[in-house]
Amino acid sequence: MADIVSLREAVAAHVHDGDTLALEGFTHLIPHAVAHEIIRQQRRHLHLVRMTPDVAYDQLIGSGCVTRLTFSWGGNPGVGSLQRFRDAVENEWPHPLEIEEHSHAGMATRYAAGAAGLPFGILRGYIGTDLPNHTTTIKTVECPFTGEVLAAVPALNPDVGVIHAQRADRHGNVQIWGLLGVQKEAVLASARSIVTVEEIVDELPPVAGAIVLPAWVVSAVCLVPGGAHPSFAMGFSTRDNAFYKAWDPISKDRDAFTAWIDKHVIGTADFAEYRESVGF
Amino acid sequence: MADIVSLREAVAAHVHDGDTLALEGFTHLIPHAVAHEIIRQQRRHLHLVRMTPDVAYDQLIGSGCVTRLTFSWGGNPGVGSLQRFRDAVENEWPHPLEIEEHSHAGMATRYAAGAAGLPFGILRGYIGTDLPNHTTTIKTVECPFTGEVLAAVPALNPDVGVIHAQRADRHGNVQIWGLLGVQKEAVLASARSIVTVEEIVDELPPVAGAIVLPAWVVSAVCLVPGGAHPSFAMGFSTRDNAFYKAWDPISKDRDAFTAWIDKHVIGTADFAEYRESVGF
Amino acid sequence: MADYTTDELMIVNAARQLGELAASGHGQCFVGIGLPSTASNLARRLYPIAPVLIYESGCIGSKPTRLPLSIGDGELAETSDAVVSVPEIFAYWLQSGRIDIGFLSGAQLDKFANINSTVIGTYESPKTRLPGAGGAPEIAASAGAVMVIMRQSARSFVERCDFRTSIGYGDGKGDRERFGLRGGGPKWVITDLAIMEPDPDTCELVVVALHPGVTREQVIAATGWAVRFAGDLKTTAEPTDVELHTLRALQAA
Amino acid sequence: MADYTTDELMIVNAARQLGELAASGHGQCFVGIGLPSTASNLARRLYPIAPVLIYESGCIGSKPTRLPLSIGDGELAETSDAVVSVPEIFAYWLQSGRIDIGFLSGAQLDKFANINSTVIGTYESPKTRLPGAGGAPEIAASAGAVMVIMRQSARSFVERCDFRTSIGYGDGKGDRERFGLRGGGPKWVITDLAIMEPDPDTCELVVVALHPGVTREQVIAATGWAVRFAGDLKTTAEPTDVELHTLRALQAA
Repeated sequence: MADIVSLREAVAAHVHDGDTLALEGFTHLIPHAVAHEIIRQQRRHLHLVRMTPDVAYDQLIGSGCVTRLTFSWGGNPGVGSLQRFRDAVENEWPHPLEIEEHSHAGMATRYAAGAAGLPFGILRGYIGTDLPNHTTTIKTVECPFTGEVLAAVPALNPDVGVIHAQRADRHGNVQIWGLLGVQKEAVLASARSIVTVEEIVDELPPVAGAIVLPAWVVSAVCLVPGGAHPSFAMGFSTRDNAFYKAWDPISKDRDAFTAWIDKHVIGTADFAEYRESVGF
Repeated sequence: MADIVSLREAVAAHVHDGDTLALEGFTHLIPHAVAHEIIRQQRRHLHLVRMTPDVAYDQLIGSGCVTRLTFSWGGNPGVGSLQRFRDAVENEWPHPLEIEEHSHAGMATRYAAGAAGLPFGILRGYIGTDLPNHTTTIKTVECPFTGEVLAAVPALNPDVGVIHAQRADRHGNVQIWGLLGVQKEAVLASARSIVTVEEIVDELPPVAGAIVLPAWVVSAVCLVPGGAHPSFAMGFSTRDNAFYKAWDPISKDRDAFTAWIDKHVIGTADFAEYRESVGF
Repeated sequence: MADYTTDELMIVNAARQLGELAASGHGQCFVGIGLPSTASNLARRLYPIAPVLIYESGCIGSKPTRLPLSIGDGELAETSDAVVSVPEIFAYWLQSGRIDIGFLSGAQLDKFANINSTVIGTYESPKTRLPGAGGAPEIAASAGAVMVIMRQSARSFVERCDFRTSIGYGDGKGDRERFGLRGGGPKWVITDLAIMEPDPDTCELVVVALHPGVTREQVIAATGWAVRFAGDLKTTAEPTDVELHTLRALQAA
Repeated sequence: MADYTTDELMIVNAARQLGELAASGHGQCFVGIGLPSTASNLARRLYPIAPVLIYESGCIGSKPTRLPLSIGDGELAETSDAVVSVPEIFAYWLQSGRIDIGFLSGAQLDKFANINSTVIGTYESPKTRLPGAGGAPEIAASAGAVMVIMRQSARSFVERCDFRTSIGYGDGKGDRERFGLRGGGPKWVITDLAIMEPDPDTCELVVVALHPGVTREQVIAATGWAVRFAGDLKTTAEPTDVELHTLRALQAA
């Protein structure tokens, strides 16, 4: 059953050095505040999993929290490269980053298998590409009825699934709407889960397109308004496209990056202070 | 792109003798009106597929339209046996009925595989039961990563998927809410599809818990208010539990059944007349 | 103390067991229609920490105000915390091992708690064709524990099921492990005469408690195998007025 | 006739092709972000029978009023006929073969229309680490046909990709069939200089049309393989005022 606690408490209780973490969000509802708290609490040797690692993961990688990344698309959406990710892969800064690379369809299949308690999932994928030559977690399986050969990928079952959502009620039932990405799968596939929300209400009002994750599949719910910034929460905020563009020059330069993290993340006590310091 | 036509036209155009049909609905939104029109147009040698064959399938079987049934639970929900189904299996009346029997989880997996364009699906199922001894479409597959053995079932890809929904717009986009069952999968897995709706509107208003099937995955949309009766359409009608109870004595007796079908189905021109004749 | 029927005894005792499980933090219950649904809804009304009712129709956390006739009554969807598709309820919620209790009934039960809901007689030419498996096989395989509620008779409680629709302990101890099943299997069989539990050494069902006024002879006569009784055979508590009034109000609604 | 840029030529010609496909009833388009999204949204505005825009973020039938910066802009969800989960969009909508056109771009394209969006240099020690595969491999595999839109240069149009992220025709004719791919593969490569299509006999990309004012020499210089030209080499029509005004209004919004 979900505990409603501060983000500091949730990260301290559920995120440990060496854990496999999935902070999911498909452009929408990216749990940036949790990434910042993980940097503040200086977690190390994390294995990060995500379909679309973007600025939040760039910050975790550049801050030296990450030794391994499993992903399918690592970029700054609509802007270009993920500079800290590139620097880690190309120049091993701040240290080497081991990568496990898939396609979106493969990662989605892996999360779905994880949520469903299956050891693997199947898809029509990867065939004819160079990915299987470099990624050991892509194999094949033969259809016992047609003999067709399909791609097989192992289930993803992170230690901690982390998402940002619009709302929770006081029991910890979580309501999400708009682009849903793989957030439900990430929570259900993980042993533990942290959900930051824009607001906590007495009753979840019906919302078109919304799904509800019952409190008993969530470990911790934290009230963190704006916790997705520069990503957004439909109904509460819009995507801060200017921030994504501004991130490119900051992240291109190691010193500029470090100064930014020191000032806005390490130098702030929590996400509320971060909001003041970056001014949104 | 969906054509908006009469149910008579839709069945004439899309349902042929010998077709494999899935009239889906999980207690909610069962497409009874389409079953009646198939009986009126005297389709024969149909292979019916459904997780929960109930009164509609009992009527199709008793009317001699069906030679094969693939299913996982055949009963009169909350009442008891499906008498025409039993008479066909136990006494080959009106003629022998070939059955292919699965579990709900297996059937759901088969529909999902069909909708996803996969030749088969996997699940943790059937193990230790007698079903695999009698159903040839249950095999096993080994996980290429863990070596675990899982059940494998072939995709379901009916010729025609048939559902009842609350609404469509004038383009043929279909809106469904409440218990969704496997209706989306049944439509997406089928080569053609017929959707009966309670109303056709200019614009689909947002509804909490609703999904939309775009017009381009639907073959025909037919306006048939109450078309699920004695099943129901959330927001439009409630389940006619009395009818399900009344069906038991009618269906127990071959003559009573035949008389009922002759009077209320064969003897009526369409679903509107059927409604008058049974008085709901 | 009010009069009560043997069905009421059965339902009340099942509800009590569910209440205990919910209180111990294992209250996620995948509910079959009929007796399991009645007992689950009774438990929801009786206990402050209530079981979470999950139906195969996709309803999670249903709080129906009246007993549903079918697992798809609108009432279930309207009162649920979440409604998901049928493929999802089986894959993400049951198969994944999130369910504490699978609550089943059936037409035949054998001494190793295997359940038959498919055919009486042979599969090829059945004496009675039953509705079939539904969700039961995977509930029996994947739920953390299984509770069975069934009216007891020598015809329904048999040495070996005519058809094994849902596995209990197969042919005895070790079979579930051999099959690699993740769920714990049947822990309680609650009938209108008694409560049975699997013998820890053999997994054969033994009678651990009789309902008030029920004799060993009645149970032996109503069991199709040479049924054994626990050394410390108990008698279940009489239904309380609250239990009976709540159940009757529920069934009258 | 207004002035225009080579980018505008490229985008307008892609939009025209999409318009033709939509008019012929094959308008379900799985859209990558960037140039494909710009061209698709232009086509939606230009043609009465518009393509249906499908984004990997789960948006089906999006009608954005302004160009999204990312495939997850709120605008996309708010203006869609349906929004589904990411696992669903890939399984039920792309893999199932429901998509007519996969619309892609990339960092490198080779003469058999294979695409690289993973690394420049070797995988182990890349010269440039690119974002990676995203949805492209399965779009290239499953879409009925693929359209590629890319700025052309000798560095980006290469004999063989450093890394094969998404398959076009592999090593040539017959490879797609050998791999059992269900989609038809790349049919059109639209660049800022020309339009290429696969040779029916070899599947090698050949130039079928040059944009107005572009010479064969320019194309040869901007292609990393010994590029061939179709016998009936055409010149694409000048962008119309309507096309240019619509595109500029879209990009200004």
